[in-house]
Amino acid sequence: MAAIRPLDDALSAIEDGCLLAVPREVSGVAMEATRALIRRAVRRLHLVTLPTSSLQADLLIGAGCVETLETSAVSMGEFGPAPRFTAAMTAGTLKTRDATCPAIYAALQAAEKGIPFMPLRGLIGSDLMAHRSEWRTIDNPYANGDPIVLLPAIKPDVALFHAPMADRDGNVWIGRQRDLATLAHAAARTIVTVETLHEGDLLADPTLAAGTLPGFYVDAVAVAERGAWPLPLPDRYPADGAHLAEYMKRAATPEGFARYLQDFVHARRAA
Amino acid sequence: MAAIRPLDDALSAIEDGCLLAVPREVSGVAMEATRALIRRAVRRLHLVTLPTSSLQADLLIGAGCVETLETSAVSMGEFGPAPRFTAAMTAGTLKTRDATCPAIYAALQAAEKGIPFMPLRGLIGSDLMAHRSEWRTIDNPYANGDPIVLLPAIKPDVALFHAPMADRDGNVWIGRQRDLATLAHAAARTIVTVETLHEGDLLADPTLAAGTLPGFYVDAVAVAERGAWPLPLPDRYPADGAHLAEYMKRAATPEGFARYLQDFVHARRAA
Amino acid sequence: MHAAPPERPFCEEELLASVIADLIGDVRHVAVGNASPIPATAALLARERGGGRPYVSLLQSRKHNFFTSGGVELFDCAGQGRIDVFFLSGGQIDGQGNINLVNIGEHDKPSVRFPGSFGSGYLYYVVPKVILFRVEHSRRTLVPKVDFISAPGTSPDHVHRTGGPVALVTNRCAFSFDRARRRFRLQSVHPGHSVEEIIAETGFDFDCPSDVGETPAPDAATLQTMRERVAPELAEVYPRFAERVFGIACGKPASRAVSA
Amino acid sequence: MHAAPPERPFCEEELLASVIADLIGDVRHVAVGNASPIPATAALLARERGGGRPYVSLLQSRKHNFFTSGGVELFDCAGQGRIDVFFLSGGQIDGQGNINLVNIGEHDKPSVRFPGSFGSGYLYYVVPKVILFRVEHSRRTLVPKVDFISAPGTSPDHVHRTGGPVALVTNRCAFSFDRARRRFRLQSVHPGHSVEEIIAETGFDFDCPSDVGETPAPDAATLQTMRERVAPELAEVYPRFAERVFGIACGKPASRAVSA
Repeated sequence: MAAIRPLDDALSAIEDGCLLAVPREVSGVAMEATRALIRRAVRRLHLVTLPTSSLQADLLIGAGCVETLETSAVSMGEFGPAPRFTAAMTAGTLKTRDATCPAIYAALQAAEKGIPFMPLRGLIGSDLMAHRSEWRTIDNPYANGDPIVLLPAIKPDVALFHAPMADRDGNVWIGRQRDLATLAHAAARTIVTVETLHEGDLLADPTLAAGTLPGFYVDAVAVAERGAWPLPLPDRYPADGAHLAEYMKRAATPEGFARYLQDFVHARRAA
Repeated sequence: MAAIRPLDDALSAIEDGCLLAVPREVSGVAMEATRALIRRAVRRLHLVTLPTSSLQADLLIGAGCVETLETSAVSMGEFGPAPRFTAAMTAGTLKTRDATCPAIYAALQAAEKGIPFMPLRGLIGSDLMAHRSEWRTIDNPYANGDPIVLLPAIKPDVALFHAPMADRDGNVWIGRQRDLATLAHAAARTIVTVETLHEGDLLADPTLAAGTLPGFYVDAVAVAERGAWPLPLPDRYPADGAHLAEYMKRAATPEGFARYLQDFVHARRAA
Repeated sequence: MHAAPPERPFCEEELLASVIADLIGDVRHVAVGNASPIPATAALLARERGGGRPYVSLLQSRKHNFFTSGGVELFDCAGQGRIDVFFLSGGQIDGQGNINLVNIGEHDKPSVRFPGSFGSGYLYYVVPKVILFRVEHSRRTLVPKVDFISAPGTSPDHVHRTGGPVALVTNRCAFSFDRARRRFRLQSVHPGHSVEEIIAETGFDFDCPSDVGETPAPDAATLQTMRERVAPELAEVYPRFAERVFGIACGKPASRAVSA
Repeated sequence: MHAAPPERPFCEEELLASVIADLIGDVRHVAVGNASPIPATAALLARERGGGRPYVSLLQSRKHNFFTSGGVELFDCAGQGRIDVFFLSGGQIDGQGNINLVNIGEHDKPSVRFPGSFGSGYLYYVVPKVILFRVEHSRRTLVPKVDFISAPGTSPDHVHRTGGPVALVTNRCAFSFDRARRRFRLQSVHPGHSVEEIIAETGFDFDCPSDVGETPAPDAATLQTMRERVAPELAEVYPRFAERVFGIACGKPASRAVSA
């Protein structure tokens, strides 16, 4: 169960080669923690995004931290294609396991439920299926000649995300972002960064408790104010559009990306 | 989408023979609505409890409303066995489909997800399996010689429950009682009774929204103050132990139960 | 409230939104994915015309989005049959309605990589009316055969499929999709474009009736609804689009002229 | 805080809770179902002794229950391997560890009907240490073969089973369960009871070592912890039990004598 720890210490469970699961942009992305991982030069991550990613995946890929990426999409949204993801893909240096959004939800929910697989409609006849030998088609036993796809559980070693607040017991207020509960339930370990500590017990008040992930599932909490920056934190702050535009400009080339890392990732260590 | 309606009107979708799904005692049981259904003499219900029931099932069974009961348990808890359920069972007048709690969750979650079945561990070798030909065992395709049970989706015609409050758009605050969301997602129609109407939009405030079932899933809302009585409503009021003890005394015999219905169900119509 | 002056021209975005709003028809629930301002405009327009029906979920919006059970709720909701219309696009779209959101060339070392399939590998199968939308109408985007099938346009009869494409709207025309024949059919040609141009710019074969007409221009009432009632709602989610197309800044109707 | 006077006797509930607390051992998470005051006492006792470990979830409690994802969270949590100890009972329990929570006689028209299987048909398979608890030790409850198997005590080797029974505690004795031999073994006889009595009152065969000892009485520290620290916590969930056994009213430690 959770202890409040300094960021680098909290991230120690994310080892080279680990299966790391992270949420989509709108759910709360631990960007400050991502920068700390890049500073630490974590390597060979199997990165699973629930179900998509933007800057977080692009940074980790560009910094050489990712061996395999399991995702339904990496995109910078209205800013355009994710530059380092796109470059790594066309260079053939990144393995992907392309999925569709509900397939990643289903596979993590299978882990959450302790079942070996989850069925999902769709998929049949797509090239997503063609590249995923582990997605099996069986005949639905409740109908005649009705093929349906089974997806094996994804069991992350670590889930990492950012949330508005946690209390001293490691209970984390996630609000409507229930994807974060799925991640924590499915993962062996969960690391959370938060904007602030909440004085008092988040589970004690019924209204707050309704949006709280119990500390029981949380292994470490670190405080990281504006920890999703430059991405948004729902209901707290919007994306920093100017910074993201700057990122897009710099990350268009390997050299520009290296300067971005220098200025906004490595330089922040000293700060 | 929801309209605020008088109770009897809101309940009109619960027709004779319908598959009615209701929650366990702790989640918020629509007891005032249950009494209204008994007054209306609804018949031949296929009652599914998520996953257990207490007074609600016992009353409906005693009043002759239930043809088939799908449940993991009916019990009056510390007050003892549910008298009319027990009497109906030993008289052989009630069909049951005995389950185990997570099997009912899994079957309703299958409906929620639009999949024909959900796998579940356990069950193999139990007599629950022996009496449920629709629970099929398949070989887990991700292991060798690993049998696992599949449960077909349960798709209720109507879900019925009680909650603390709703707004004019039919958004219902359910707090931590997320079983109620599962019921509403799985059912074709959802009828909710609430303690009070909330002025304002429950979805507008992030803290309240985290515990809100969107009105999109709700077909009718009726205000029923103390609508779970004599059962408890979590964080609002406890069970009426004295009344439940009185119920146990009366419901021990068919005659006593008939007097109970007269005094506490039928007489309340005029009130 | 100021009425739109009759001489004010409509722009391409308004035309496309109007075409899509007509395609939506009388349904209960339209969901609009991310980065889809024109479909979002169309859905909100349909809702304004329908007096609140259909219910519109803009997945990028805080306000126009009821979901409280996480990202999976959209897909569960579709699985429950509670989403009637959705919009999909493709880096490539072919004549069988297959869409490609993944890559051109080899999968492991492609010449072009798109972001990924998003929800298409599921939603294309289970949402009854999927409207394909791709502004750029060229032989680059509308191809004989996609390089990667993120989701197929049709499925064999024995495959569970309650949904699929009904139409494809581009900057040049609107196609309908015939599921039985597994082909597009030219439905109407947008003002200023021609059948010949469309044949020349389309990489796949399609049915082309001899009497295909011009896409009707949005009428004054439609334009007024879009500009005065839809545009301010859009500004929450698509502020740049709302400003560029409708001259809306900070969620307020604009008074300056709109460039068509 | 007043220390328990040494002459104050222990009651049966205290003995059983002490036995169960010892069985819990050093684990991370104990969950206690509804209507289980003695197991709840044992779990809270184990937690007090362990300085906060194990984490105890009392499913009937508001305070000692972290679940915020609905009733399914308990079962998901067990499926994740995050519940180490759970308690089950049975209207009948047989010598193979099978439990019956459904009926005696024919299923459709039974002579006795119990409430139902609750979570047993799942939890018995996936919680590593299931402690069976049935106060009434008689040939009526401990039978050669249950009439209905809500959950079997053991499963064939090829069946996924990460959990099952480790012990059975009654008002007369404690049995351990040998999963390989699929049999109970008499572990200790409670003070005031005898092996002969247990053989006479048990409907199933069990292993009975010649040197079976007496169940150790709870020591003074255990009784003090139970009475002063556990009992007030219990009163939230089991007020009647806390009052009857520990003389606790309104969540406050009692000053009056406890009847043993």
